[in-house]
This record gives sequence, structure tokens and C-alpha cells, in this order.
Amino acid sequence: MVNPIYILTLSLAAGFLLTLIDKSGRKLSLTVFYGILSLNVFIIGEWFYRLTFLNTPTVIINTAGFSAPLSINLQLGMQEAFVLLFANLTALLSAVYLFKKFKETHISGLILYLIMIVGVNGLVMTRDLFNMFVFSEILSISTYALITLTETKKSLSAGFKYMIAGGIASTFFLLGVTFIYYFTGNLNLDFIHLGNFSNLGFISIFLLAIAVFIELKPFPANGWALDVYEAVDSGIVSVIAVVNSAAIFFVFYKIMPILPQNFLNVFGIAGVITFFFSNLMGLKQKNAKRLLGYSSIGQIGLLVASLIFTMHLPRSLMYLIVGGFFFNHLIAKAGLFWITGIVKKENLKDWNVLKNNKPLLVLFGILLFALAGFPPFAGFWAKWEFVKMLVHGKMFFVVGTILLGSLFEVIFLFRWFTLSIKGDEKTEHKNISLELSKMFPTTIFAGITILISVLIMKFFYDFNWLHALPVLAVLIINVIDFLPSKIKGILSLAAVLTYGYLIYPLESNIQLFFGIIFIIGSAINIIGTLNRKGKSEGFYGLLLMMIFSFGNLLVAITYLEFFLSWEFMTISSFLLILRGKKAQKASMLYLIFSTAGAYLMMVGFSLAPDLVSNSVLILSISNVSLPIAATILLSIGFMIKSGSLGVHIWLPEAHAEAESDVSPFISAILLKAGVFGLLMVGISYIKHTPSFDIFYWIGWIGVLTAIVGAFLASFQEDAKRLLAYSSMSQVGYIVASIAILSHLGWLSAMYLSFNHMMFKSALFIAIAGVYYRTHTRTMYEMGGLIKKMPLSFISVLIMIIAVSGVPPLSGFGAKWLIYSSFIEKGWYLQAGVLFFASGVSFLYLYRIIHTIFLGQLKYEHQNVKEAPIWFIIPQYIFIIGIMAISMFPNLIIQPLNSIAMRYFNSSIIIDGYTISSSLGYWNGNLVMYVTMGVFVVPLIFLMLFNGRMQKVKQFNIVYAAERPESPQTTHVAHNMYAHYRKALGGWGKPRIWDFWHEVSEWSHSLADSIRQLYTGNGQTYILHIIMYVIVIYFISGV
Amino acid sequence: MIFSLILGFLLLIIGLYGMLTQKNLIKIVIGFSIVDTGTHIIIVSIGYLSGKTAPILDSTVDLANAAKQVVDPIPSALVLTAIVIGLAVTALMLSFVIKLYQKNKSLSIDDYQELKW
Amino acid sequence: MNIWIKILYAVISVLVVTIYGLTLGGIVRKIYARVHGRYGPSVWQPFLDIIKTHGKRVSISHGYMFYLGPIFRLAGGLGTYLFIPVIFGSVVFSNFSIAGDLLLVMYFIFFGQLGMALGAGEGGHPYSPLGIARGLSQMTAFEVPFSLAVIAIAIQYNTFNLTTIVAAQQGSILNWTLFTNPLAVVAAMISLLGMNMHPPFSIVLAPQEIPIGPPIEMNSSFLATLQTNRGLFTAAKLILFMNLFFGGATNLPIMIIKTFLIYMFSVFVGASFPRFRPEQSMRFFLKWPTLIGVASIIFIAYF
Amino acid sequence: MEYLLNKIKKMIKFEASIKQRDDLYFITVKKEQLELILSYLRDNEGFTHLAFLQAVDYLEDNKFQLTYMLYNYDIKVNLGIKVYIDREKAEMVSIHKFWAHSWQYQRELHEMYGINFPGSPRVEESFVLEGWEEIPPMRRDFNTLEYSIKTYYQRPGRSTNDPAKYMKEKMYKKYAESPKIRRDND
Amino acid sequence: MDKKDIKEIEKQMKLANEGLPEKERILFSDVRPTTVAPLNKYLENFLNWARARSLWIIGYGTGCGAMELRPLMTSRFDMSRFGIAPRPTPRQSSVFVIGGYASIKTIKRIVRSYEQMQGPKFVIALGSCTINGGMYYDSYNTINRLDYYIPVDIYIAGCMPRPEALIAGFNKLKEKIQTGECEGMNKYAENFDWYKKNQKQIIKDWNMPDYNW
Repeated sequence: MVNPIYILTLSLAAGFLLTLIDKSGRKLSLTVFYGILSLNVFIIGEWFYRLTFLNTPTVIINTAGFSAPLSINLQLGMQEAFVLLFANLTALLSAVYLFKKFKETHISGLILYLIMIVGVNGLVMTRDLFNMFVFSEILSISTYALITLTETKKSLSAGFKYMIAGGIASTFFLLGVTFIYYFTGNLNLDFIHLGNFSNLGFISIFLLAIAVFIELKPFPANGWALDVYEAVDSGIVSVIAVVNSAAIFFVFYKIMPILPQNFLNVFGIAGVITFFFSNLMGLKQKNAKRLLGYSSIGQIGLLVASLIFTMHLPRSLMYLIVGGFFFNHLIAKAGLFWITGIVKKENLKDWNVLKNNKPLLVLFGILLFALAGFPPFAGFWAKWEFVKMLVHGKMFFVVGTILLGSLFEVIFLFRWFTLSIKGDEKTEHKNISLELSKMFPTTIFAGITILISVLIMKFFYDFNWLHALPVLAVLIINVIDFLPSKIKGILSLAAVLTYGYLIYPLESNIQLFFGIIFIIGSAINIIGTLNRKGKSEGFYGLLLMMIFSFGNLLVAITYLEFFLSWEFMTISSFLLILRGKKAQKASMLYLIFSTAGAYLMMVGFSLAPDLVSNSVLILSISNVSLPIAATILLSIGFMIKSGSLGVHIWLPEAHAEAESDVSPFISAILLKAGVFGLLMVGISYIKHTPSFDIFYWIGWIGVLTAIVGAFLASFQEDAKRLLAYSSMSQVGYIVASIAILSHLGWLSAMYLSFNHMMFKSALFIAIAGVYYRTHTRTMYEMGGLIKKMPLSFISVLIMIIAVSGVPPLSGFGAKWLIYSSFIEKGWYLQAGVLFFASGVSFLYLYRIIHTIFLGQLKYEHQNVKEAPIWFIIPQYIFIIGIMAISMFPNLIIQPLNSIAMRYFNSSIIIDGYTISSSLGYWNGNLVMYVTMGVFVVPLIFLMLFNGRMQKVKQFNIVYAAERPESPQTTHVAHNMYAHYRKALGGWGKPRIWDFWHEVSEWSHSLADSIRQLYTGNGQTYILHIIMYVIVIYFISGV
Repeated sequence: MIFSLILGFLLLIIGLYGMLTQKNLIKIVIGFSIVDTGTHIIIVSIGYLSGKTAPILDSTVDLANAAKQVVDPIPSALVLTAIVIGLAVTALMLSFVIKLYQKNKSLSIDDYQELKW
Repeated sequence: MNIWIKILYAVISVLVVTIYGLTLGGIVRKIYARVHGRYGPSVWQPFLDIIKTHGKRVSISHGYMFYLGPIFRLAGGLGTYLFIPVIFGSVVFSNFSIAGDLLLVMYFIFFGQLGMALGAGEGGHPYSPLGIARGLSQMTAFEVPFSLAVIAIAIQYNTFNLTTIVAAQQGSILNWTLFTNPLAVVAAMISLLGMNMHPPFSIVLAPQEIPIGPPIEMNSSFLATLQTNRGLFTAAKLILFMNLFFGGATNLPIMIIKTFLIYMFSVFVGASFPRFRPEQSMRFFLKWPTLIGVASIIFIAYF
Repeated sequence: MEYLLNKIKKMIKFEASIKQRDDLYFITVKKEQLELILSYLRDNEGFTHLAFLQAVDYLEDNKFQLTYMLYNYDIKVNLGIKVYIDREKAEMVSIHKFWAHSWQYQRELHEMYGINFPGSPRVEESFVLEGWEEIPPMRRDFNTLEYSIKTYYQRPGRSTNDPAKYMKEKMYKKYAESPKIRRDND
Repeated sequence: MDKKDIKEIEKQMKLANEGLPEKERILFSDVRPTTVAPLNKYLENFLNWARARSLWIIGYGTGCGAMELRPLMTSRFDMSRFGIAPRPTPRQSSVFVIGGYASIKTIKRIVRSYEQMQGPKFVIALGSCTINGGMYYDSYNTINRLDYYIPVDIYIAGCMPRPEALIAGFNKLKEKIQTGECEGMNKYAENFDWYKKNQKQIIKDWNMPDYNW
């Protein structure tokens, strides 16, 4: 047990001695240097352990033999120890990172570094205001000096601006300290109370607080900080952004008790504003380090806000929120700054060098996900609890601003991420040199991030191990990534089935039903991925992560568990989409919309009342009366995932650009997660119908989605895009029939969900097979493939009949149920629109089968073969499924009927194979037999009585007595429904796309115009600071 | 005391004005220095009580009544530290200016704004 | 009932209606000729044509989907017909209407069209998909007023069951949907024009622009199959309309008279109008008939 | 019009000008002058329409005569510009730059007379004579009857009658004598 | 016979399609047309009866005589009363009316369309030009005898024959069909090589398969 004062004195002493030690060689001085830093960490670590786990009381060290207030006292409590441990660890690792630099530079660098650490440590521990000033000046001066380690014009000028701004701030600080002394006669924080101040005295507190606050870089008085982040060496900047910020943040925390509430509110709001605007401006940023700078500033703003708004909460919760943000932000930020130093690329577009560097990419990914606040990292939990807290406190404006800011942050961070994975190929690929000294600290920090998330999940929330399974899956598959992909695929298949078996005894049939869609559907689709050659690194991990999160949605008990699985699902599907060749834009769109949806859901869940029973969410939600706002927000969140009209624009991109064997998962299964969620909202809704009928409007949205999706699908040239829009349209049907909120409606929604899972999987896999052979998705480039790929053709044929709803296949059942339910409910016009949509669906269905399989075979496809067996197997499994439920509809109708009966009175009668509703009846079995009969009889007739039949080839056509020029010009495929487009006229314009495009343009140009504030001129920055002080002064109304 | 307080604030504002209006880096540093000085004057003036002596325990000050006879010693102590720190900062600023001038042969702050937005 | 007797009845019913449908086609050609001031072919010309095309000694096929296309088409016609109760109260002509209701019939219409479209598509001729694209587009358009009319009927009779709908119209001529829900009938009759593809909605076959469109490559027996279907399918559609809007039929002569009159409507319109362009045709259906259909729903549901 | 011809004459020296009718004139120019005069007439004098371009084979003179028939919509006058080119080395500058549609005439002339128009679009493509292998059939040295007999399996027993004589003898004796109905060339 | 021999024979039966570029040969069928024997007498008579009453003309006007087909459709002559109807595609037609002179360019298309018709198929040649070249007997570009290129069932002489003559021709064709004389399709298949030789003699740029199925 070492006296904590030694961490100050040791460093200080070493600092002075180093000049001497260096005479006997740099090696020795480096040893001493790192020794001291390690020792610091060790001492603090020990203290932290004692204070936290052994409940040792807070240590107070009085210097100069007197007790406070006569002398300066240092305090080391748990909080101090936490911050110090963290700061010293970062300092140590930063020093390791700077190893090369320290080896070459003048010894003063080492000394300054040590002095800076002294400043930080002192700043954290001291309780005396003036002492704080001294330590902060030590810290500042050493930092200024450290900046000169790299003597470039940029770093020097940034340093100069930093100094001026810092000088102004410290002047305010000094004035504040002086006046506080004047008014209270005391400088020790422990002895200053709010009550001591008169009205005039508040100015002194204000000066003090604003000085500290300016050091925390509030918007817009933070131009200097941005310049420093951009210009200074990565190693140093990570210290500035992390260690310094942490210390100053802690100072703010220390002086908070003496600040009056109205100050705090103003600072809290200012923090939120900083968070919002810096993230907004980050949108426009192209320089990696400056981008991190914006993010950094924003996060500090959020930290301050969270600190202020959570003060009244129980300690543990507050520690989770503030600590979560603190930890998450600073660790991730340090790591990312280090990575910028390793990559050494300024422009984000040049970051695609990372593509070839897996270890660095993994680190980068972990830190970025942590920074953006995705689970399982600390920021996620903090954000969840923070939003919940704010919502409970009815601070909706703050919630909105923070979430919007977070969304901006996600956008620019992941634009960076996706650019580094999928950036332009044009830039040259230089391999990045991975120096051990630089990689080591980064790796450690990434490790710590993961460790902390594990700790939170285990100790704070105590989740079922199932909920860690998605992450575990990624880790395990990464461990065995050296295996060929076939083996991994089979293992994954086994894992999925095992998982299904594990969660099998489900509490209710509705879970079981969605379980079949999620788990069995995925399992069959995995067969399609077995066609992969090579290793396909990382693929199966993400796939398993996604499938497990689907499953976890079913068994989630609390809102948080549900939301956690939801976010896992989003992450994994995002990364899966990103694996596509040109998926940068598509995956970004997907992520933006998903994140926005997730945030809405977060607020929605926060608004929701507590659960009363301890069963799975889908069941217990029926006892919960969701408020209208929660219902709306949750519905929008789920509808974003299911691609409803208005928020559908991510859907075609994501489906089209994902790898072709991933698309079936996204379309057939991922969209069903949205359906599942919406059904969940509906379950609560039917039991507690509020006055305002939200689901009526959801019904309309669903109906319009169906029609618009169908039209858009008809106008596509890209096969996968067509199928994507088709999915949108079909899910529109599902959403609309959920919104009916009747027995028949839900029956049809679930029936169609199941059907859609099967036919859309099969269609996407069939297209995957075609793509695999022809290497094109553009439909008019294909044609005539029926001769080459008959098995795929048959599967597509059966599936499009199933989609279109033509009897005798199961699609008709869905249509019958839907129309019956709509008429029964009295939604006549909606039913009319759906009729229209189902008519339009013929357009795209014919288009996809004709332009790919019929018509003229191209020269380049004369030698293509049937799709690989791995694509054929799942298709035919789905065909068997479709045929089975078409032939024997009771197989599916009866169980679904029982599920829907849980919530509504049954409105259908099942008698043998005849299913009757109040409106009509339908006997799928008989229809099948009759259809077979009427089909077989003419067939036999034709076979018997047809004359001599000659099979001819593709060019043996009547071509107005000419001969066809080439297959390309003879194949009618391009812009097939041009006349329809013409007929639609102005209705055919992509308005929604335009709208979102405008939103994007608008926010970017707003960001651009706001960031003009930062002119780069030091004097402007001073002016900003002074103006900021004045404005805050007036707002806080001292 | 009031006079010196006002003087301090006046210097502070003059310094700030100089920092905001002068383009020359050196002049900006001078402005900063003036601000610093202003601050110091303010500090000292707060602790000053008219008619009292310096807080040095020597023969003129009675040890028992020292608290009544001398001005508050803490501001003076503070100001000493602050002066030292201010000096260090000013020196460092000037060294930055020198380095900037060596590198770019310019002392105008307008020439150092390529870092922006 | 014994299933074999049921099948026997169905065969009888199909034969009768096919013969009727083909004769109807002949009559229409005769009428067209007389409108033109010609003598015209004999009423039995469709039968001769079918025998001739079927009697071709050779045929060509572009592949198995091409082969199956006409069969799909005929199966579509047969199925559509077989799911409609033709004559109210008749056992022989009740067909397999126990298998499903109006929705089944409406969707089974697509079965043949889709199959034919696929078969024609494999023919590889550029005019086939062109015609199909037009046909499908027009179908989406004329289905709108028709489906609105059907919804109006479903609201009116509160059922999709065709037999019930016919039963509700029995008794007096004033019980017909034609009089109880005239707007729906107007909408549906306009869409019947599109369904029958007579001018002005004959954009699919359009002999001058895209020589008869989809079946351009169809020859010999395939063509004969299509011709047979044309008779049957036309009759099936007419019977559906008769059941929905004109009180159904209680015996064969009434059915023949009613369907003939319904058909004459589209024939006379067809004989006196030139052809629309595709986009004009679609726009037409999506405008006035749709509005009438919506009006019929509003009228029947809320007044 | 005369004024115009004089004006052109001042510009270039052309060989002859013929006035066929009030609204039809011909001038004969040299091969090299053609482009100049066409561009002048088109741009300055309002002869904006190329009515046709045709050729006559003067086998005896060993020349082809090309006639570019221009039309002026304002004064409603046809002006034919005749150019004589060498028959052996039949080549003429292409005027598709002036009138885009002239490629079609030139293609036909190329096929029928074997006149070459370098640079004219699609000039090598066959027009009517797909796969023609003989000398161009419109050249007068091509014996079409001989070719026909050689190639097209003449049906034996075919006889030719002079229509006028035949009519006179057989059918419409009265009308055949009437001078009103007689025509010279049929 | 040995299997190998059968294959050899089959190979010989295939058409060479030498006129086509190598790349395009896979796009065209290379099967040789064969004769198809009529069915038994009664059935064939019945079918011939139907065939004679349902004559569908391919809508391809090949020369000036095509102009005479138009009045045939109008109410003055009304061919539909004989069961004659125009048909836009050769696949569905049974009668080919060659309307007068046929240039080389046209004869190429005529051959193609004729081969694309499904048998039994009939040809009516209209006007003198199809018989012996008529007024174009000495043209470098017009055939003289149509029956050297495709089998002709009925010739209608005249320049031009009027619609009445055409109707008479159709009636004659009907009679011939009913008596089973019109076996042009089989004739073409039997003398396939001779027809092809004649066709190829005049069609120099033979860029189509030897038989257009």
C-alpha cells in the first residue's frame, strides 16, 4: 500500500532526474520513464482495487502537515481512483505508442510527458481550487510543449491557437478562483458551499465553471481543439483527447456540487447542443483525425450532459451511464487516434488500405462500434439507460437532440468504416507497417472494451447466456476461420439446429411459428451458402450472430433483452450486407435507417410501462398498455425494418448489393423480424385499444407499400432489386393485415409471412444460382436460360405462381384470407388497392421469369450450366414446403388458427379441407385436384394428337420474313413496361427517394454552413470564446 | 482598491482588445501578457485592505494581532504563483512564435489558418 | 355425391359451354361482317378452324414451356369455368363450385394467362413479350374497376359465395345487381371490354403493330388449344358476369340469352371504336371506371 | 434567276446552262466545283432541298453524268447541277455533309452504277441486290437479258407481242386505231 | 444396324447450314425436313374438308399483286365467306399468295416464310410474272419461274388478275385440297436438295440456315 502522493512525487522527481540519467544513455532513461509510468499504474491499480472491492475508505492526504482548509488536501476515493487508473493506463499505453518517437526525440519530451502526468494526477486528486489552477497550468504548459514534438506548420499554428484559448480560459479560471476566495474566504472545495454565496458571488462561480467548461470544448467555442486534434501527432493527440479531457472532466465533476442548479441546466443543455452540432458538422468531414476530433468534442458534450442529468439517480445507475459514456468514448477514441497514426492517411477515401489488413481492421471495427454505442459495448448500455432516464424525466427535447446527434455520429463513423472496407479500388495499396509498439496499446484497449462489455452484461444486467451467444458465435467462428468454408457452413448449420433445439420448448405457439421462420428458414438457407469457395472469412460468424439474434428475439423477456437482440441483428446484418462487392452505399443506407429505427424503438420502450409478468416479452406485452406515443414509435421502428413505404429506400439497395446468398436471409427472414415486432405491438394494442386508432393508418401505409412496391419492382432492371421491391410489396400486405387486428387478418399475416419466407428464399437462391453462373444481375443481359438451367426455372416458376396468388398454390390462400379479412373488417378501399397491387405483381413476376429464363439465350451464356447443387437443394426443399401447404392447407391453417385464437375469437370454420369464413369458402385440396385434372387432360390430349413435332432452336422464329440480327436485339427485356411508366405519367417519379435525398443534402449543407464558423483564425476562436462566455452568462441568468 | 480593480479590468479588456484586433503574433502575445497583468492586478486588489501592511511577519507586525494588521496574504501568494505561470506561458508562446516565424517567415496570424472547418 | 358422376357432369358441362362459346365466336364474326356490309363466314367457322389447325401434320416447339403454355391456357379456361356454378339450381352445371368462391374464380383467371405468357415467352419472338407486357399492364388496369365492383357486390350480399349471390338475385328482375347496384355494374361492364380485348382495348393482339402478339409462334395443335380455350374462356367470363350482375340463370336457354346479350355489349362497342394506345388504355381504366367503382363501394357501404 | 446564274457564273466558270422550263434550270459544272457551288446555293441562295441525285451512263463518252436536283422553296425553282465524271474511275465526292439523306442516293448509285462515294455512310451495304456478284446492272455494258436467261430458268414457250399491234389485231381494233389512245413508247 | 452407323446417317441427315457464320449455327435448327404421310383415307378426307374451308393467308404482300388482296377482304368481294382469312404470321397460315413478280431479295423472304409455315401448306402464284417472268422476263433481278423455288399449287395468270380471278383460283385450290392433290409440303421435302440448289443459285448471300424451321 503506497501512499498515493508518490504518484505525483515519483513522476516529478523522475522528470527532473531524467536530464541527468539521459547522459548515461537513452535506454536507461527510457527504462526509468516507462518504469515510472508503470509504477503509477500499479499504485493506482492497487488503490482502485482496494477502494472498489475491499471498501477501503476514501483516503485524504493533507500536505504540509495541516488539515484542510489550512493546507492543500488530496483526495483519493473510488471515483478518483477510477479516473486516475484510466488516465495513467492511457498515458502508459500512449507512451508505449510513442516509443519510437521517444527514442529519437530530445529528452525534454520524456520529461514533459512525465510532468504532464503529474498535472493530470494532481488535477484529479486535489481538492484545492488554486491548486487545481496550478496543476491545470502544469498540464497545459507541458501539453503545449509536447505539441512541438512534431514541428510542422500545422501543429505549431494549432498549438499557438490552443495556447491562446487555453490562456484565456485559465484567466477566467484564475479570476473565478480569486473571487471565490474573495466571497468565501476559502479555496477548498470541501469547505465551499452554495449557501456561502451572495448573488454577486455567483459570478465568481460562473467564471470558474465557464473556464472549466471551455476547457471541455463546448460548441461553438472549440475551434482551437479541432485544430489540435487534426494537426498534432496521433500519440500526443490521444493523450490530449483522452487523458487531458478525462482530467478536466473530472474537475468539472468536482466543482459540480458548488454550482447552482440553473448553471447546471444551462451547461447540460450546452453539452447536448455541443453533441448535436459537432456530430452534425462531422457529417461533412473528410479528414480522419478531424473527424475524430468532432466526435470527441461531441462525446465530451454528451458526457457533461449525462453527468448533469443523472445526478439525482442512484449511484450505480449513474456510474453505469456516466462511466459507460466516459469509458466507451475515451477508450475508443484513444484507440482510434492511435489507428489513425498507424494508417497515416488523412482523407477518409484513402482508408481502403485497411481492407488488406485484417488485424487492424478488426481493431478498427471494434473501437468504432464501441464509439458509436452499439452493443455489447459500454456506450450502448449507457445510452439505453440514459434515454430511459431522460424519457422518464419527460425531457423529450433533449432525447430527440441526443438521438439525432447519435444518428449523425453513426452516419459519419460508419461512412468511414464502410469506406475503409469498400472504398474505391483506384487508390494504390501500400501495406501498412504494423509496429508492435503501436499495435500493442491499440489491442489492449480493444480488449478492455470487450472486457468491460462482458462485465456489464454479466454483473450489471445478469443476462441469460443466450444473449451473449451472438457475440460468442462471432468469436468462435473467428477462431476457426482457417477452416474451409464448407466445414464452417456445416458446423453453422449444426449450430443453428442445436440452437433451435435448445430454445425449442417455447412458451407459446406464436414463438414456435416465428421460430420456424427464423430458425428453420435460416437453416435451409444456410445450405445455399455451402456453395462458397475458399474460406469466406468472418462470414459464418456474422451469419450465426444474425440467426441467433433472431432466435433471441423470441425468447427475450425484458425490453432490454429484446432491444439487445434487435441491435445484434442490425449489426450482423449490416456487416453481412457490407460484404457485398459494391455494398458501401447500400449498407450505409441500411445502417442509417436501422439505427434511426432503433433509436425510435429505444424511446418507445422507454415510454412503455414496466412489465408485470416474468414470461417472454411477446406474451407479457399483452398485459402492458403501451401509451400512444410508444405504440407509434415502436411501430415506426418495426416498420422501418420491414421496409414500409416512406422508409423503404434502404431495402432495395441492401438486398441488391448484399452477396447473393445473403439476400435470402435479409429478404425472407430479416424482414419478418419487423413483422414479429409489429405483431408484438399489436398484441398489446388489441388488449388496450387507445382512443386514437393508429393501426388504421398503419393499415393504409401497408396497403400503399404493397402497391408502390409492386410498381417499383416492375420498373427494375436488376433482378435482385426487383425481388427486393417485391419483398417490400409483400411485407406491405403483411403489415396491412396485421393492422386489421382481427382473427382473419392475423391469420393471413402469419400465413403470408410463412409463405413469403419460403418463396422469397427460393427466388433469391435461384437468382443467386443464376448470378453465380452468369455473373450478372441485370436481367436484360440474360435470357433463354430455361434451356441451360431447367431446375432453377422450375423452381422460379413455382415460386412466382406462389407469389402471384394464382391457385392452386399456397399464394392463393394468402390472397383469399387477406381479402376476406379486409372485407370483413370493412376496409373496402384498402382491399381495392390490394387487388390492384396483386395485379401489378404479375408485371414484375412475369418480367423476372421472362427476361432471365425465357426469350433469347445470349452467346456468352451458351455454355452455362445448371446452378450448383447447393443452390438447388434449398430451393427444392422450399418447393416441397409450398406444395405441401398448397395440397394440404390444413397443415398450416390449423396451427395458425390456434395462434390467432389466442387473441381473437375464431372467425373461420375448418371442415375437412374446406375453410369457410363469414364471407366465403375455399377448399385448397379440391382446387389442387381440379387444377391437376384440367391440366393433365389437355396435356394427354395434346401429346396424343399432336402431329409430327419438331423441336427448333432460338432463332427459328418468325421475324417478319427476316432473320434475327443477334440475341441481344431480339430479346425484349429492357424497360419492359415503358408504356406503363408513360401511362403513370407524373405518378411514376421517385418522390420518396428524392425526399430522402433532399434530407441528406440539406443536412450536409447545413453542416457545411455551420462549420464555416471555424475559420482557422486564432482570433476568431478567441472571439468565439468570449462571446460564448457572454452568451452563457446571460442565459444562465446569474 | 476600487481604483486598482478597475485598472485591472481595464487592462484585461485592453489586452483582449489587442488580442482580437492585432494581426501580428507578437502583438497578440503582448495582448495576452496585458490580460495576464490585468488579472494579477485584480487578484492583488481583492486581497488589499487599505491601511494595512504587507503580510510579512517582522518587527512592525505584532504576532498576536497580525491578522488585523496585515492584508490577506493568500492573494499575494496566489499572484506570485500566477505571475510565474503567466511568465512560463508567455515564454512558451513566444517560442512558438519564433518557431512559426522560422518555418514560414511570417508573423501575421492570417497566414496560419489552413486548419479550418 | 359420387365423384365419378361429378366428373361426368363436369365433362358434359364443359362440352356444352365450349360448343356454345365457339358458336358465339362465330356469331360475333358474322355480326362484325354484317356491320361491315359483308356476308361473313359461316357460324361454324371457328370449329372448322380448330379442326384444321389441329389437323396440321407438323408443328414446331420451342421447348417444354412453349409446349405447356397453351395447356396452361386451356387449363386456366377450364378451371375458371369449372369453379363457377353455371346454372342456378342445376346439378349438372354446378361444376366444382364447392371448391371455392368468387375470389378463387377471379384468381384462376390469371392461371391461364400466366401460363400462356410463359409459353409465349419461350417462343423467343420479340413480339410475344411485347404483347404480354401490354396485356399484363392492361390487365392490371382493368382489374381495378372490376375488383372494386366485386368488392361492392361482396359488401352488398355480404358474401363471396357465387351461389349465394345468384340466389339473392332471384325472384324479380329488380333484384338483379344491375338494378340494386348499378354503379358497380357499370364499372364491371367497362372492365369487361378490356377483358374481352375487343377494340378499343385490343392492344394485346394488335395485328397491325405486333402481329397478334403473344401467340405469334403458336402453331398447329398449340393454336388449336388456344382457339378452343377462347370459346370456353369467353363463355366462362360471360357466365361469371351473368351470375354477378344479371341474376344468373335457372336454365340453359336463359343462360344463353343472357350471356349472348352481355357479349353483344362488348361486341358492339368493339365494332364501333378504333384502338387505344397502351398507355391510353391503362389511363382510361384507371380514371373513370375506377372512380365509378369507388363510388359504387361508397354508395353501397355508406348509404 | 438569270441574275442568279450570272452571279454564279462570275464566281465559277461553268460549262453550260439550260433553261428547260420557267422553273427548271440546269447547269453543268466541273467535278471539283461541286461542293463549292452546292454549299453556296444551299446557304446563300435558298436551295435548301436536295430532291434527288441520279446518274446517267454515257457509255459512248465513257462518262457518267450525275444530276443533283436542288429546289428552292422561296422562288419555287428547280436547279439541276450536272457533273460529268470518268466512267472507268467512277468516283465522286460524297455530299452527305450537306444533305444527310443523300447517303441513300449514293448507296443506290454505288450499287447500281458502281460509282464510289468515299466517306458516305453505309455506302457499301447492298440495297436491293443482296449478294450481287456481276458488274453493276445499270451500267449499259451489262446485258440484262443474257444474265436473265443464264440465271432464271426461262420458261420455254414464252412469246412477246408488241402491245399496240396485238391489240389492233386481236381485241380492241377500233380503239387501237384511234390516235388519242396511242402512246409512243409502251 | 450398328449404333455408330445410325449416328453417321443422322449426321448426314443434318443440314450443313454453311451459309451461317460459325457462331450462329448453334442458334438455328439444322434438322432436315421430312415428308409426312397422310393419315388413313377417311380421316384425311375429313381433314381436307376442313382445310379447304379454312384457308388462312399469310399476310405478306410480295409484289404488285398484293394490291389485289385488299379488295378481296372488303365487302365487295368478301373472302371471309369462303373461310379465307388473313393471318399475320406464317406459323398459323396455310396459304401463301405470291403476289406477282418476285425479286431476288423477295424470293429469299418468300422461301423463309414458306418454310416457316406448318404443313399442309398451299401456294397460289398470282400473275404472269410468277409463271414466266412476265414483263420482267429480261430483268437482272426478277425470277422467271416460281416453281423452281417453292412448290406451287395454283397459278393464276394475268397482269394483274382481278379479285374475281383470285376467287376462282381459291375455289380451284379448294377443289384440289379436297381431292388430296395439294401435297406441296411433301413435294418440297422430297425434292429438297433440288429446290435448295435452285434457291442458292440465285441467292448469292445465303446467310440463313438451309431450312428455316
